[in-house]
Amino acid sequence: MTGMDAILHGGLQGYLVVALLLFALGLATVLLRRTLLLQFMGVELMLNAANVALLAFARFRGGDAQAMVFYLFIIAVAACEAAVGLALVIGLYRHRDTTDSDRAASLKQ
Amino acid sequence: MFITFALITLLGALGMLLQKNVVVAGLCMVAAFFGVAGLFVLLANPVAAALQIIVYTGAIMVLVLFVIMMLNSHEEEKAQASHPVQRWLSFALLAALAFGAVKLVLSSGGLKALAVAGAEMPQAMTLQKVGTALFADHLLGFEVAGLVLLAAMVGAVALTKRNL
Amino acid sequence: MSLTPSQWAALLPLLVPALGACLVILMSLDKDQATTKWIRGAMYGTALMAVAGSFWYLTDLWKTGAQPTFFQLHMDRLAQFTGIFVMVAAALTILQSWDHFHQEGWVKGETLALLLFSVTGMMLFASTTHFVALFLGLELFSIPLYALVGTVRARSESAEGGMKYFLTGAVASSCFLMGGVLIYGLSGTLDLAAAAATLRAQGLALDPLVLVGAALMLLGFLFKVSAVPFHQWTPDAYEASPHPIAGFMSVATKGVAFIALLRIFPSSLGPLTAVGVKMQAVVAVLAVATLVLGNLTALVQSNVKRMLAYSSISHAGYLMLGFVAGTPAAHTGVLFYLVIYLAMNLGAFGLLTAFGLVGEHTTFEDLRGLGWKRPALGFSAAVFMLSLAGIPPMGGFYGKYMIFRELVATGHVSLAILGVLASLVSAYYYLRFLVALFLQAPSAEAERLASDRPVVHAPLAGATVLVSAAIVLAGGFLQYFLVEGFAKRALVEGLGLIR
Amino acid sequence: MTWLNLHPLTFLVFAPTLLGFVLMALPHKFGKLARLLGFLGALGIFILSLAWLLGHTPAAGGTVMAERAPWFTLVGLPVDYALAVDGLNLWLVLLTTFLVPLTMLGTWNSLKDRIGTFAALFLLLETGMLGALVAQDLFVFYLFWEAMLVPMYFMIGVWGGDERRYAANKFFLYTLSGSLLWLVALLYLANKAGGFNPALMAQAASALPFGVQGWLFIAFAVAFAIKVPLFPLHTWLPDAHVQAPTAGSVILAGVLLKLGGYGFIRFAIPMFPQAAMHYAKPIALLSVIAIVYGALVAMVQRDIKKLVAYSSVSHMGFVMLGLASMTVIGTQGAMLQMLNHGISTGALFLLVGMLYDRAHTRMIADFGGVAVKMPIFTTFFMIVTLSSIGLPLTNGFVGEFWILNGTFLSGFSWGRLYACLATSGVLLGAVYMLWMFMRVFWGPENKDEDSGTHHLHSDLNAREIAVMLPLVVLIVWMGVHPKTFVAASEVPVAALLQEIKAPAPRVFVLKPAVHEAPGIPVSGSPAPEAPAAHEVH
Amino acid sequence: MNKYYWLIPILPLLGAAFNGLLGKRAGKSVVTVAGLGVVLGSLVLAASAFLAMKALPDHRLVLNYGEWMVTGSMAVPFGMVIDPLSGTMMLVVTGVGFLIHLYSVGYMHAEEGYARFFSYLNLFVFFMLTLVLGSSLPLMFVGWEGVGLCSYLLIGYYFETDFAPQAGLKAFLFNRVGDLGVSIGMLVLFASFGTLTISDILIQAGHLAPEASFGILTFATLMLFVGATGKSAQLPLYLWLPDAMAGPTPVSALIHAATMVTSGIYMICRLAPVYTLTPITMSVVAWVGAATALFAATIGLFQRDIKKVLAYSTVSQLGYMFLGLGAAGFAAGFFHVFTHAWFKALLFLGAGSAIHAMHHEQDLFKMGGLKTKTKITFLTMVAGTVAIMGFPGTSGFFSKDEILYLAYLKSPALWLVGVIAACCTSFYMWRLMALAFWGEPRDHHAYEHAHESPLSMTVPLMALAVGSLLWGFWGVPEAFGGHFNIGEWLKPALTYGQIHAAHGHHEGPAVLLAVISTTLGLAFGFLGWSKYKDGPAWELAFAAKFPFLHGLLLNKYYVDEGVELYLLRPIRWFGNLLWKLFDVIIIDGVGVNLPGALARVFGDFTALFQTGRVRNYALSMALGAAILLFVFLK
Repeated sequence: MTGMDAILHGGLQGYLVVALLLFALGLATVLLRRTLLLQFMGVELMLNAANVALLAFARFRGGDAQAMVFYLFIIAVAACEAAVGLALVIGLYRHRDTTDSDRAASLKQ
Repeated sequence: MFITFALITLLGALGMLLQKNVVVAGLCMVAAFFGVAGLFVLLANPVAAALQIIVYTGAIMVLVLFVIMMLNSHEEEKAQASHPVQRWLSFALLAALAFGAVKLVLSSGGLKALAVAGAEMPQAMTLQKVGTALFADHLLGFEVAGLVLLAAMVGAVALTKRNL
Repeated sequence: MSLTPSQWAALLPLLVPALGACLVILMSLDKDQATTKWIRGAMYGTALMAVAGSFWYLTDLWKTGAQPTFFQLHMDRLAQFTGIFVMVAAALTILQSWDHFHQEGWVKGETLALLLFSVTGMMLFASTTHFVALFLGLELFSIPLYALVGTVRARSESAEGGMKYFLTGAVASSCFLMGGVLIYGLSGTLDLAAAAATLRAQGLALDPLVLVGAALMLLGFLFKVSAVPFHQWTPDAYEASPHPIAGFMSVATKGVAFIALLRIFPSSLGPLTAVGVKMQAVVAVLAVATLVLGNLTALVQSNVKRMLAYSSISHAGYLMLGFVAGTPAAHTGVLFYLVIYLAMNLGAFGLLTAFGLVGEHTTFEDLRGLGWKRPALGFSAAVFMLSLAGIPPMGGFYGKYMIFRELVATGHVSLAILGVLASLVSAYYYLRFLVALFLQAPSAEAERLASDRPVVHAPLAGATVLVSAAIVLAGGFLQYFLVEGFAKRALVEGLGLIR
Repeated sequence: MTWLNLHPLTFLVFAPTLLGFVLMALPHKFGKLARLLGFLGALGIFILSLAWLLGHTPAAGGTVMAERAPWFTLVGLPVDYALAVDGLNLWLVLLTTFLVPLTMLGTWNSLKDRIGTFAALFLLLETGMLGALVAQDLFVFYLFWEAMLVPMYFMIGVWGGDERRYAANKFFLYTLSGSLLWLVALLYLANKAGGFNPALMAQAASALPFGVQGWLFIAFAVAFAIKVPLFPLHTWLPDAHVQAPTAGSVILAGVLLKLGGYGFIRFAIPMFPQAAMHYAKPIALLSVIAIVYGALVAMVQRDIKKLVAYSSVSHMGFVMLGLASMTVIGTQGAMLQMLNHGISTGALFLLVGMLYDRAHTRMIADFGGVAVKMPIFTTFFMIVTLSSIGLPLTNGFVGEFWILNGTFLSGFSWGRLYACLATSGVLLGAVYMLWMFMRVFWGPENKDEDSGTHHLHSDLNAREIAVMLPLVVLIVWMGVHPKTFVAASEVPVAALLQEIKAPAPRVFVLKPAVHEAPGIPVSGSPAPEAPAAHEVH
Repeated sequence: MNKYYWLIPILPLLGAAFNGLLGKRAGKSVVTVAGLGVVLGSLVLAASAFLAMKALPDHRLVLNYGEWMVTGSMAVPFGMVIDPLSGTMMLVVTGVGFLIHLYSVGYMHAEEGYARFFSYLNLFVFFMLTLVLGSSLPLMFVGWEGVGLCSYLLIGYYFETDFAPQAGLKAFLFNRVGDLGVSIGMLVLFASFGTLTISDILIQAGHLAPEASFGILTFATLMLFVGATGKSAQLPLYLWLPDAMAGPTPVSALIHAATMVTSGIYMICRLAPVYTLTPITMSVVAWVGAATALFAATIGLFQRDIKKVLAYSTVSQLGYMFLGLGAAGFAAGFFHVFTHAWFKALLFLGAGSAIHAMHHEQDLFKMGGLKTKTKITFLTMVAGTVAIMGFPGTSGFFSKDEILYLAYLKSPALWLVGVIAACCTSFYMWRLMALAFWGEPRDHHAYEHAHESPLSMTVPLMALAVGSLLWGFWGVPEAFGGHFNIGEWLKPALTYGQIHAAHGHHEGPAVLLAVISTTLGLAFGFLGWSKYKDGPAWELAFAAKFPFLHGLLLNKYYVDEGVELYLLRPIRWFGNLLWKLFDVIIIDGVGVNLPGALARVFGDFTALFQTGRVRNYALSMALGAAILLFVFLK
């Protein structure tokens, strides 16, 4: 089947496109939102995009378990990042009473 | 089916990007995660789907929403507050990436070959396979992942513990 | 699967710090750790022991010349080099942080634990070609650093800096991850060396997805070495974090990232020639940007820590030039440069502690006249700054010399000229440091502050400074042994880049 | 002692540094002791250098002493640890070892604080200068060349005048800018030659296309010209001189500037003969400009030290002119002029320093009638002034006379014109020096309360006289019997010029009287029917 | 005896060193002995050397004392050549020099810088002898510059005054301008003859053909002549000499009348064989000399300072000498040097004695009637005056007449100028005499205390007076039945066996010319005496009638003012321009500080990108990623 169909009918290309778009959206969230928590979520989205791509490839490589293991590690790491990230947000909030990243801009130039 | 889940995922993400209200944005993101889980199912990978729902929607999202509430930072965010250059550059970048993604996928010969070759491969991803791989090949990784978790925990504690 | 004794011996350098970290955590559970001296001593002792142990095993390994490979680890000479590098950095950092945190008035075991975790991660990161291990290592040394940067609870900037470092770092590492996934997808294996071979065999070396994957991975490295335009976290994070931690980041993160870059790109992905070529092209462009921007911005800083941050950015530029040249000699030069850079930059940051500049008081104003008050430190400061500026006979000069020499040899004369002009600019702000130390009398206001601030004693930090100065001078006069006996062997026998 | 016999130069070069570090280690309160030790050490070095360098009989090539051993390669080009003293640098080395202790003695009391550190830096500087002078491997030369900057930077920056920070930075960065670009050229050529051995590099250079040679030569020349300093790269000099403490100025003028000229004769010209000859004209032009320009600017200075600084620009212009002439006479003149300038200008700076120590001002307008109060000082100043304006029988004359003759004879078409233009420097030199002398020393005594003259209470003391006497002796010696100081370089210079195929000197051919046998020899062999002269000895 | 001749110049040097270093402590008497002794010693030695040279067949005694400047193709030895020319000059220097030393003992006895003065004088003798005897051009140049230095030091002897230092500086700098010419001349000669040893040059020159048009030798000789104009105060470099009178009178007599100022003429005679090759230069020399003679003489007419009058007369007499040289009468020119040395020294010392008598009053209008008070001075002065005006039979008559005759042979115009100058000379000389010694005393107070000078001053006067009256008989021209012996005597030194003789004597109305010039001279002399013997009234009337002319002459044609206004100021202005504009603003500002400033500005600009907002950081990263992807996919 041709490229476009493959994308639309759930071929590997389709998953890749979804993954890359998800990645882009996650990045865009980091760039466009000011609420720190949402920016972190954007990062999570990017990780998820990676997961999608990873598992899609795994599927088309006949269910490669290596990828699956990697997926587990990625989830773990994602959790860790979330933990540290949230801790940092809370720490910042204690000082600045805000979670607006634009207002935490005292270090510059 | 694929289209549906794909749309759920992407629209959820888009909603999170555009939704003014922080809480609602967070909920959009839950949707996105669900969509991803669905995709995993389609990829004949129920384990991953389950993990996705448990870990992300279950753990992380709840945590995030909890923090959002706690820090009551769910006031409306004024989008125009962000510098126009920042905003338009970002949107341009987003568009470019989206366009580039499709183009990239279409232009990659290796991908096409793989799609064709992999379509009729056996697909079952069983926990047994995973387990073997995990403890046979990736013992080191497993340990390290543990260390990462420990480190993150210590870090979080160090950052937030009150009595210091 | 079980490990042979020799493999265990090779694994110990990673295990010891991790175990040390766990021990320190246990000790730090004592709630009055901040008050009772002996617990503090025990914690620091343990940490030092862990580092020293790891260092000991590494040198042992180096002596035997064994280069075992097991799991996804290549404990080859390059890895051992990295280990020694990181351990020295860690040791100096720990010693400095004892003084610094006492000056700041609070001591926490967690910092030590995090430091040790990140040390472990660094060694892992630099000693594997397997993407899973690579990614885990990256995270294992990044996440503790995020926490360490934000760890100064007293200062609001601290949390802010940590947040910035974390957010940008997370984005970078997800890019890195995505890149790896793409490479895996097309090659079917997670081991990059194998992947490169397969891709080449399947004629997919030029497949756009592969290229994108390589580019995204490169981004991950460039972020860690803080190359323009992935550098902006650097000054903020350094200013936010405690002096020793800033020094550690500036040295260890950069060094490890460069070594890993060396291991991955020219070596593992070697078969993908196109990738190598494009890598050099893009690195050349970014190196120019890094040199120009880093140096010019450092020129206008009033805060020493920020100045040092920008200077570390510009040094990333020089090291990247080494990759542009890409010859074995240039890579050796990079390794040698890293060794000297470790000493001179950690020394420079150590000076802040040794001079007892706490909190915000890290401007050039605060340095005025200190060089004469503390002659030994002043002398070392001169050594560091001249070396950073690349003035012979300091070690820094020889690093620059090797890199520029190879640049010229490979026909990048214009880049070399830019490089020397950059170091001309850099000389100005390094001299400014010395101007403050020696050429300016302390301002009346500074005198007043000094009078009501208790006189600081930082023996350990002072010692580290002197040691670093000794290393830098040694680099100047024994450069031959460091290069031939250490850096070159790491390359030759580790990566087999020089045949 | 065997080690010493094997490595005399290494000892000469590095002994000061060792001593210097010892002095640095001494605590502040032992400053006076450190100063004494430093002086004695430098004196010892001087005596040793005299004994060794003049004691040895030079080898065939004029080499007095040499050391060479492979040093390192650093995964690439081999670097040799090669030192040598030969005809070209013999007297410059001695000048250095001579000036250092002399200057220490001359500025014994002019510094009040951190004198120990100052002495230490001074010794480090001596190492840098000696090393650069004796280095026979371009990498080693570069090392010492750069290493010199640091002590001088601190000497200016710490002990200097009000603008010292600006001056020190300017000095450092100015010089560095030149030498860094030169480093790139050096690396380029070294890569072509496969090493830093000057001979190999010269071969490699000759193989390169002329355009490249030109660029390389320019890189070399700029680095050296900044040190000389050649117009228009001279502007660091006045600031550095005026701000530096006396000792700094003396060494700066006495030795550091020489290294520029020395670099030309030792490296730039032999390595790029064609390029050197191709660019000889612009260099000579700049030198002539420097001669006149420096003099004109010196004429209108109000600060004695600045005046002397600009006079250095003018005098070093002569050196460069002589080198550019590419004739034996001119080059020898340049070699001698370097020594002259080292002695005379060094002495001038010392004298200005002595005046400043007493009056705490250097403004010409603040003086007048000093001769009444300080006759001895005035006498010395007069003698040095005369040597600086090139009065015959002082050193200044011989150097300038040779340079002018060499330039006039030079095979280049511009030689005659430039020589005639350069003579004006001799006149202008007299103008600014004697005008200054008149305003400072002669005329009615300046009686203002805050004038410099008013603060002069004592004439030179024994120490200061002891410092000045050797200089005066040298001034006359070099003027009356210059051969002592240029004999060593005669052969190497001639060989060099022959090797680079410098154009043959241009002479005028005169028309013999019609009934004469054609072809009167233009060189002065008396014709046969010359009346027999009665030789008496 | 030969082996001691090197002491001729060295003895005075030793004297100078001794007086300079130890004189102050040693005391005046010792200084006197030392100062005079060395000069006397060298006088004796010189005499013996002269005789030794005279005994030689070719009248040339060459002595070499090792090498001086030897490198490449250049070999300049230390050496002396004693031949008729240098020998005679040597005698003049030591002889006149000794008399003036003697005179100074009396004149300077009160001075507190006595030792310094004598050390300078001795030094001068040393340098003058070096100039005269030097065997090579550079060695001659040593003396050349050295005497300049000494005159600088001696003029500035009263250094604590305002004017003397200025005059000294002026003298030195004007001389330096000339020395420029000499240097260039030496360069050219070295490039032409390949040697700087005078005898070699002259021998080679003997084999060359004269230059028909402007050639390289013409250039060289012209340049050397520039030096001569500086040293011998010819147009346009004469300006320093009148100011030089700021020095003590013996200095004016010795240096600025008898010896140093004649070194220009000496040098040209020394190089006569070369000059004869360059007719163009010769005419230039002649015309410059004539012009100077007239120009200076006219200025001399109305000067009020007695020493100024003599100074300008010196300038004018020097002009005569150059006129003679230019007319190819080297011997004649040198003869005039010789005679002039006697009578001008005499006049100066006499004037000095008069000034001494009048308690250092130099203004003629304030003198008068001294002839009764100071008899010896008066009589000797008269002798000097008749000599300088060329009264038949006196030395001045023969030398001046020979010059005028040769000038006529070259071109009558030159002769006419010379004669006019001669008339002016006798006019102002008699004006001087009349104002100083005749008439009523105009400053009675000073007149009361006026007294004859001590013996140490009058003896030299008398000696010189005899010389200036009789010495002329050494050079009686053919026209008056003589053989112009001095010419014959100098011939070997002047021609150096040159192929073609310096000049063959054409016929000319020698006697007639002499009669005309002499009568005119006498007439004007009488005029000057008669107009002034009763005081300056006539001049005041004249000034009232022709204020412009009188002012012009009195103020020396305003040349000094012009130099200051149109030469010195512009140079200083230019220097300031170079410094303030070029050095400070262009090179330093634009070349050095501007890049630094730009770097800072740029740094401030790049620092702006560090906004502190993490979103911006992420954006820049994203852009970087875009760059990476672009490069990789390109």
